[in-house]
Formats: sequence, C-alpha cells, structure tokens
Amino acid sequence: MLSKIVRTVANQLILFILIFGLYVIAHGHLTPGGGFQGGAVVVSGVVMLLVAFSSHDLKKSLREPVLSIMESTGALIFAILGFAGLGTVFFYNFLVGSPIFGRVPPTGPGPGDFWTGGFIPLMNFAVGLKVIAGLSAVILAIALFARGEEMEE
Amino acid sequence: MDFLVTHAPILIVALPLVAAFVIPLISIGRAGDRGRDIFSLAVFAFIAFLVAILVQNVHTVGIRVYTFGATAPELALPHGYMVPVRIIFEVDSMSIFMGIIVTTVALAALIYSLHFMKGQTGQARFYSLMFLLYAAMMGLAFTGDMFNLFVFLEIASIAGAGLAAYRTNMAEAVEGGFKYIVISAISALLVLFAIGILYAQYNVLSIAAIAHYMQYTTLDMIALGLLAGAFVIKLAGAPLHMWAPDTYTVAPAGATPIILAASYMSMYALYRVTFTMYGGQIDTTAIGWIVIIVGVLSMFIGVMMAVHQTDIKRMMAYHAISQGGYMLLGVGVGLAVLADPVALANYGRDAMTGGIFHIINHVFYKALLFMTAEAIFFRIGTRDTNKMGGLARNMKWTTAFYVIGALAISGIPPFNGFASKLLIYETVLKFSPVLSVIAMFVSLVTLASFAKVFYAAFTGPELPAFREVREVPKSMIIGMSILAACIIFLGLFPGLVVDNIVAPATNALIDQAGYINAVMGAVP
Amino acid sequence: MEHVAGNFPFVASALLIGIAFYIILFKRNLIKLIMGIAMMSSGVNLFIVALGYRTGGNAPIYTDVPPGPMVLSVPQALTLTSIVINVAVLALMLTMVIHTYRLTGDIDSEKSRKLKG
Amino acid sequence: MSVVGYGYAVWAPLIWIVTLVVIGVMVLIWRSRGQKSYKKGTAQTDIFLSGARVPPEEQRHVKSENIYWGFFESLKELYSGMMKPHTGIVNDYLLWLVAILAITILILVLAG
Repeated sequence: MLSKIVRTVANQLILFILIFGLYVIAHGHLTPGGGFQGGAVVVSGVVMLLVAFSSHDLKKSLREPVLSIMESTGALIFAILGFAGLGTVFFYNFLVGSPIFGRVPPTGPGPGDFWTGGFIPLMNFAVGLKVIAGLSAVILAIALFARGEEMEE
Repeated sequence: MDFLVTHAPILIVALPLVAAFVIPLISIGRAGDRGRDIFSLAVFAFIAFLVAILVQNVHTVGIRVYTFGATAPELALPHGYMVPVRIIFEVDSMSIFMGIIVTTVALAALIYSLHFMKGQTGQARFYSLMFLLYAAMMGLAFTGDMFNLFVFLEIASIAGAGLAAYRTNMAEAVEGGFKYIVISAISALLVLFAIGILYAQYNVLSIAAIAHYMQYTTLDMIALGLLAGAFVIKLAGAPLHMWAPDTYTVAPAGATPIILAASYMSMYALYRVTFTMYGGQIDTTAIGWIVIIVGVLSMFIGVMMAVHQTDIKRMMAYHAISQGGYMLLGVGVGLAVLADPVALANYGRDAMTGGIFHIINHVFYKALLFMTAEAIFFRIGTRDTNKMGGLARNMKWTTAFYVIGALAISGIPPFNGFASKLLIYETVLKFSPVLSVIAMFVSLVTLASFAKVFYAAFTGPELPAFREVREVPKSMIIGMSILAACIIFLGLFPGLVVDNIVAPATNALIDQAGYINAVMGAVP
Repeated sequence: MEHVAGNFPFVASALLIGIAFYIILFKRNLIKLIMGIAMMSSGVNLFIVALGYRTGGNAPIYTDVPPGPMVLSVPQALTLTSIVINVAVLALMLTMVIHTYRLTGDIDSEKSRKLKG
Repeated sequence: MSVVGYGYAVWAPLIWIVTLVVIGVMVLIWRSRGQKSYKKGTAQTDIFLSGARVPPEEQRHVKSENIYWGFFESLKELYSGMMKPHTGIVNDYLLWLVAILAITILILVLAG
C-alpha cells in the first residue's frame, strides 16, 4: 500500500479513467477504439488501484466469481448477436434500418453519427464487458500469485 | 433441417464457443457439477449430429462456402467484387475428414473425462478449454482465409497450453504447458509474418484468392518456407519434435488426445497451404522432398527414442512423432510427384491416400493408448514402467484396450494400422524402395517397444503394492471402448472408409482448381 | 537515399525481430524469453501495419476526414487482432512462469527443467 | 467393401480372419491329440535354476529397464548421440526451429 497522497489521487482519478474507457468503448464504430481498447483503458485504472492499494485489499471488492460471470456474459452477448442474424447468415447485421443504431450514414467523409452501425456498437459493449472482466481477473490473479496467495478461496 | 444444413459450418464452430462460455455460468453452486456434465454431453452430441449432416452434405453437393455477414451464405463475391472481402468458411472433403477425426476423439475424451476429472478443482475451466480447443480445431479445418487460420491456430495453442498445464501443482505440467505455448507463439508469429508477405503481394487473404493470383516469386518462396517451418514444429516433425513428449506426457488424460489431434490440425494446415495455395502451378518437388525427409527423420528418431523411455506416456508421445512421420512420408511422396501426372496416377495419389488414412487410424489408436496409460496412472499413481508389473490381473478392460491399441500401432493385421501402413509401403516402394524399407523397420521397432511395455507393466507376478488396484470407472471404459470399436471397424472395413471418406479427401487436396472455383468462380 | 526513408519501418521491424531472435535463442531467463516473444510480436505487427501505409495518407476514419488518399485499413485490423491475441498469450506465459518459480524456485530455463530426454 | 490395396497385394481383412479362425481350429484339434502326461502342481512345473535358490514370485518380474539390454548396449553410441539434442531446454528447441527454417528457405529459393 502506497502513501495517503497516492491513494487519494488514485481514488479521484479512477472515475475519469472509467469515463474515458466507456467513451472509447461507446464510440468504437466512429473513432479509433472499440471494445478491447476501451476495456484496456478501464483495466489500466484497475492496475492503478492495484499499485496504490494492495492486491489483498482489491481481492475483496473484485471477486473472482463476479468477474467470471461478467466475462462469460460478455462473450454470450457477442455470440447471441451473431446468432441473431442466423435468419440470413451468421453475423448478418440485422439491426440496420431498425430504430436501434439503425441509421445508414451517407457514403464518404462526414461528421460522425452515433446512432449508426447496427449491432457493431452492441458488440463493442459486449467485448468491452468481457475485456474489462477478463483482463482485471488476469492482472489480479498475477498480482496475487506473486504474493503467494490464491484468487479463489 | 434445411436450416441446419445451411448453417452447419458456422454452428459447428460457434456452438462449442458458446458452450465454453456457458459452462462457467452453470458450474456455480453445489448442483453445478452434474448439470455441467449433462450440458457438455448434450451440446457435444448435437455438434456431432451437425458434423454428420455436414459430412453427408459435402459429399453430395461438393465444396460448401459460407460467407459471414452476407445476404446469402454462398455469396463470396457480392456485386461484381473481384476478390472476396468477407470472412469465409470453405468446407471440402479434406476439411470435413479432419472434422470427423476431431469430433470422434473429442467425444471419447469428453466421456472419459467425466469420471477422470471428478473431485478435481477447476473442472469448469477444464471443460471450457476443451470446448474452446474443439471450436478452434474445427475453425482451423473450415476456414477459407489465411488470417483466420492464424487466429484459430493461436486459440488452439492457448487452449491447448492451458489444458497441458492443468495440473498446476506439478512443476512438470507447468513446464510442458510453457514449452507448448512458447513454441506455438513463435510459430504463429512466423505464420503471421508469412501472411504479411502474401498480403503485400496479392492484397487478399482468402486462400482461394491467393492461389488464384499466385506467381511464386522469391517472396512467395520465403513465405512458403516460413509457413512450412511453423507448421512442422507444430505437428512435431523431427528434428523439431522435442516439445511434443514434454507436453503430451504431462497433459491430463482427457486433454492429451485432443492436443494430439490439434497437432494434426497443423498438419492439415501444412497440406492446405502446400497443395491448395501453392500446388498445381508450381513444381512442388523441392517442398515434397523436404516433407519426405522430415517424415523419415521423425519415423526413425521418434521410434528409437521411444524404445528407450521408461515413462509410459512419454514412450507413447515419441511414438506419436514416429507415426506422424508415416503420414508425412505418404503425403510427401504425393507432393513430390504432384507435377507429374503419370507418376501421380500411378502411385502418388495412393501414397497420399495412405498418408491421409493413417491420420484417422493413428489419432484413434494413439488416443486409446494415451487413455490406457492415464487409466494406469489414475489407479496406481505412477507412469514409470519400472515400478509396474502384473496389472493385467486387476485391470482386465484396460489391458484389453492396451493390446488392441498396441497391435494397431504396430501394424498387425487385422487392426486399422495395418491397412494404412500397407498402402504406404506399397506405394512408397514404387517411389523409392529404401524409404519403404525404413518404414517397415520402424514398424518392427514399434512392435518391440510396445511388447516391452506390455511385458513389464501388465504381465508378471502380482506385485504387493498393486494388490488393491481396481478397474477404472465406467465412464472411462466407455470412452476407451468407443475408440476401440472405431479401431476394429476401421480394421475390418478399410475399403469402405478409404472409398467413402479418405479418397474424396485426397482428391479435394489435389483438385486445386475446384477449391479456387468455389470462391473465385465468377472472376474471369 | 529516399528508399531508405520509405523503408524505415521495415528496417525497424527487421531489427526488432532480429533482436527478439537473439533474446529467445540465447537468454535462459524465462522472463527475458517472454520479453523476446513480445518484441517479436511487435516487430511482426509493425511489419504488417507498415505494409498498409501510403505516403501522405489519412487515417482510415470517415468522421470529418480531409480530402486525399487513405491508409489501407485491413492491415490495421489484422494488427489489432494480433495484439489482442498476444495479450492473452503473454498473460498465460507470465502465469506459467510464476507457477514455475513457485514450484522449482528458479526461472532459468535450464535449472528449472524437469523433463528431458 | 472391406478390400483395400493397390499394386502388389490386396488386403481383405474378412478373408484373413476366416483363415485365421480355420488355422486356430486346426491347431486346437492337433493340440487335443497330444500326450496327456503333463500335470499341474507337481515337480514337473517347478522352476529349475541350475540348482540355485529360486527367488520368491515378487522378485522374479523383469523390470522395464532391463528388457532389451543387449539392444541398448550395442547401440550405445547412437543413443548417446541422440540424447545430446534432447536437452529439454526451450531455447534449444527454438534454435532448431531457426536452423530448419533457414535450411528450408534456402532449399526452396535455390530450387526456385
């Protein structure tokens, strides 16, 4: 555990990191980024907490079963979105033209429109969920291993 | 039914992936273990049914193309596109042949594991990884573009390494898994580099499109060399075989056959690249001879090292290398004479048939042998043959299965190993008699080494330490008997299997134009 | 001389891969081995991303892009996928090295080895 | 249906099994016509070890490492040469990979 200054600053910063990560996830279909990149940003916040506090403390708030469920849920949403297009073909973008993310932007360069992309933004959310859960679990597990503890009790 | 036929290629890959992520969710709680077992079996039975449908479909209508995200599955080139831009699956007889092998072995391994894993920690992850590895192998068999080949290769490596290092309380297991992942990571990076070279020249990733535009420049030669090296180390061909004994020895029983099958998926990728992507337009004699030399070296070094081993699973792992040499020898002869139509019709095609037939035979009997070895480990807690003796008195079923597997691997009639080895001997004799003699000698030493282990472990007086040893539980016996039944069936009706499954696979490999036309048919 | 400037990314990727090969062949420390593999993957990724670069091209993003040629986006997608996979591979390898250290007390690939022959 | 084979010989497992069964039956018939003077549990079945004391049953089992002793003894040089590359060190495995890669690419480029 580091000094009180570091811990306080980390506590304040984590919110901004979370918001930036979610922004990158949400705008994955318009700007560089997406599920993995945004998830990695969020997990960098987790790493900051890991450095500021200790892996032993963090284990209490980030519990392994919860992370496991989150990860599986993210993967399942992704797969279900793929299966949902199975009326035509797997991964068919069935949401184009529908009220949800369904607008079709004009061809060529232009200002970004958030409400486009069909199921791509939804997939970005699913991947983001999976990456946040998975990478935090991996990093937490490695940190705990290094201290000689196990993640599951 | 129509729906299943249309979407079978993707369902076979996607359903195991979904199952892999559902398993951790349903294993939570006390009742989870039983539910997970039933769920895994049910999903796998359905996938096996889909594979059966797809086998029938591919053999009647020919190559199946499945385009992701298009408006119709067959639409690989929409609206006058000159190159396929979407991700495609392309299933021909060779892919589905590998699918049959992998599915049968995975089913037997799954049933075997149900009892074998009982009481261990982290079972949910074990089954997850098994499904993940299965999905990756089927994706590797079905994929129609190079980049997904790389992706599935990496998924298979990660899942395989996780399975190999499953017993993390043993330093050996972690070491075996670590070696596997290091080898896999480096070979996958070589594959990626080769893909980069190919993409730089042809601006396409689809195997059919690259084959369509193939010029065989110097850069293509370098890419072929990189791909061949990467796949040869993954399929454990000598002298790049050293990782295989380490990894196969330590993996838990249910996982070993699947990791073994995964290494033959790399062999499939090697054949796919050499025959379909490069073959046809170029003279393949050089790469054919490289494959033959690797094959002969694997046969010889593998078997000589195997006789020497005292660890029963390590001995079998070295035999896996040596048997892999037979396959490489058979197919390498076909590859060396690919540009010569007379020799190809005369013996090349039959040599390839023998080599490909040997894959299915070998995976079945080696999986069975690994399972018997692990059954012994399950009961007496050691793999050292020096400490064994008289086990046949208490483990009658295991002994019977071991004998079936040992006779099959040594090429004793009427078991399946003999049928494919006979094909290889006869055809290689016409190509080069020396190679055929080496192959027969290797088969002899194989029999000697299995007889040695049979004598040391199963026969002899009842040792006092093993007086209380009992037969293994039912699910393990069922898993082994599935494979034993397959071995006997393949041994009694080799003609049926060769004509209906293996020969179409050989023809699919040789028929490069058919593979290209299935995707690039509309392009002039 | 202009050839050298245009091919600079390829020279860099060749250097990275060369150094990585030196590390994985001659460094017996397992952590260094993993670092070598990470460097090698960076080298390969750099190679692929450099393939898609067009001189003076814009980033392939359609939001308010200035007129002109665009960089090819497929190699970037490939690189991204490869990076994601490599994260998983590196994490797995690091976990295994930690296990090796706990079980054998060493991370030297020769001294921690149990399987041989 | 169950026949496979090209060139010199044809392999028909079912015919082979029928032949095997016929031969087996003939062997059994011959065997049953043999002498009946063999008796279990008498001195006829005892082990004779040139007069030396016969060890108890548990110690009579030949261990795995002692089987084929002569084979390994005569091939000692081959085995010591073959064990040398099997070091078990992962770096050496990669060294082999790099060497084989170089040779393969060289052969392919030279063969053109």
